[in-house]
Amino acid sequence: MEMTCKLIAFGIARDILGGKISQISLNEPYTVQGLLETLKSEYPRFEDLASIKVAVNTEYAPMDLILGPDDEIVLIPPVSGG
Amino acid sequence: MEMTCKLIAFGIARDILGGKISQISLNEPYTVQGLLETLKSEYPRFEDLASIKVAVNTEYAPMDLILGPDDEIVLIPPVSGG
Amino acid sequence: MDPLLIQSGRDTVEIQAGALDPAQAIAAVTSPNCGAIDVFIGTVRNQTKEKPVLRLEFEAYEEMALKEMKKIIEKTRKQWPVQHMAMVHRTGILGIGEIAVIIAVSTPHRAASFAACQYAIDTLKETVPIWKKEIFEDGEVWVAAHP
Amino acid sequence: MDPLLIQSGRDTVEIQAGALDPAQAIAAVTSPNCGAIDVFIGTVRNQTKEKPVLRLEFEAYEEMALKEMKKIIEKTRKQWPVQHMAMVHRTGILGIGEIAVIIAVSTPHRAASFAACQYAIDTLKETVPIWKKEIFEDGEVWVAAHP
Repeated sequence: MEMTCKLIAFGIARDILGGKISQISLNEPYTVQGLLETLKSEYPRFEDLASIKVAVNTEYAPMDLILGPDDEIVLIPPVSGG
Repeated sequence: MEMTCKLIAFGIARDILGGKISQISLNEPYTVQGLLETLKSEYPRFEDLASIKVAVNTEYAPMDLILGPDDEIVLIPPVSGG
Repeated sequence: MDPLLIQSGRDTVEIQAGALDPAQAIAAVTSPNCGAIDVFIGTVRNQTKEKPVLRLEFEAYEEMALKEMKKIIEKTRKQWPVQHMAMVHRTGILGIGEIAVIIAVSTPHRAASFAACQYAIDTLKETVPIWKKEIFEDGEVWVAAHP
Repeated sequence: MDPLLIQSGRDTVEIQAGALDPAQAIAAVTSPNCGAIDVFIGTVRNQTKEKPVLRLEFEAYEEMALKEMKKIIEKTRKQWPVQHMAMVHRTGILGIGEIAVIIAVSTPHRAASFAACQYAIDTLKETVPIWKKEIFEDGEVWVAAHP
């Protein structure tokens, strides 16, 4: 079964997706890893980044975390504050 | 021959000498080391200090420096700025 | 010294679009219990790898960035006897010489203030979700995005 | 980086009886060539070895102290690529929480700013002829005078 997620993106991830908020359809088991694989196949420019992480509900998420439909899912490209 | 020097003292050295400016009579060869030995024998409290240095004309002076009558001679007890 | 001895610690964590004021950060960490304050100020440089920079643009995932900054303060307090700590970051468009970040730390003695402050800025640059875009005459680049 | 690359360095070296202002020291070292400023602020602590301190009194052999402070800046510049550097020390009677010393250093990148600033304060405490007296309720002590 497919699940549609809302994705929030910052920095270069926003540029790659063409906007701060976008939708993506995931297949089971809806893991963070699955999300990243889907993203990279649909938007190959993610492959070029030094890293790409996912935050779920404002915390860095491990690759095996299962995403739910109400989670706040945010793409975190390499940070560069300071 | 004796030479009379003007001594300037700061911090605890001023307290030991009883004033910022004092006079001391030195015997030849008028070295910094000779000055310190004379001082310590006349004012034994200098023996108790963690260190005592001498500045001559605003520079730390080596022990073998020969003092002249016009030098600005300053006693430098352990510094504690900052 | 046991860092846990410091009971009355005060943390200041902010992300703001307006100009940052070092005097305010210093006032926030000044303490009668401390002999030392170290303050790190990150400013906008006019060049990167010898290429002239016109300005920077910072954006933050604010809710998470504030949480990550608080985590850094917690981790810093576990390693050094920090009394008060302030960590403020600016967002938006910054001109050359403007302040992007301030970290201020007060400690009883000076060695810890340097170590704690340096740890905090090093960690901020690794973990806090804030992004910096450099604007050049002929284009722009998200810093650190590519290897 | 070769520290000698920095040609336009500006040094601020002062000893004064009036209150010290960190904002002024920071302004003195801010530079468009630099991404980092580290500022050390030494403040008067309310205790020493757990004994309450009422106030401090600083005195300086001013002419020599200024010379020694300039030497520290020269030695710092030989080791790190310092752009601008400010070193100001207060004299007279200081109450708890007041600022006794400020050292501010600007460098292109941050690691050097911490190292240079820490070296400068460590060296100041060893070589600059300034003396501090701690005033307690029941007496007073010249700090570090005795082993």
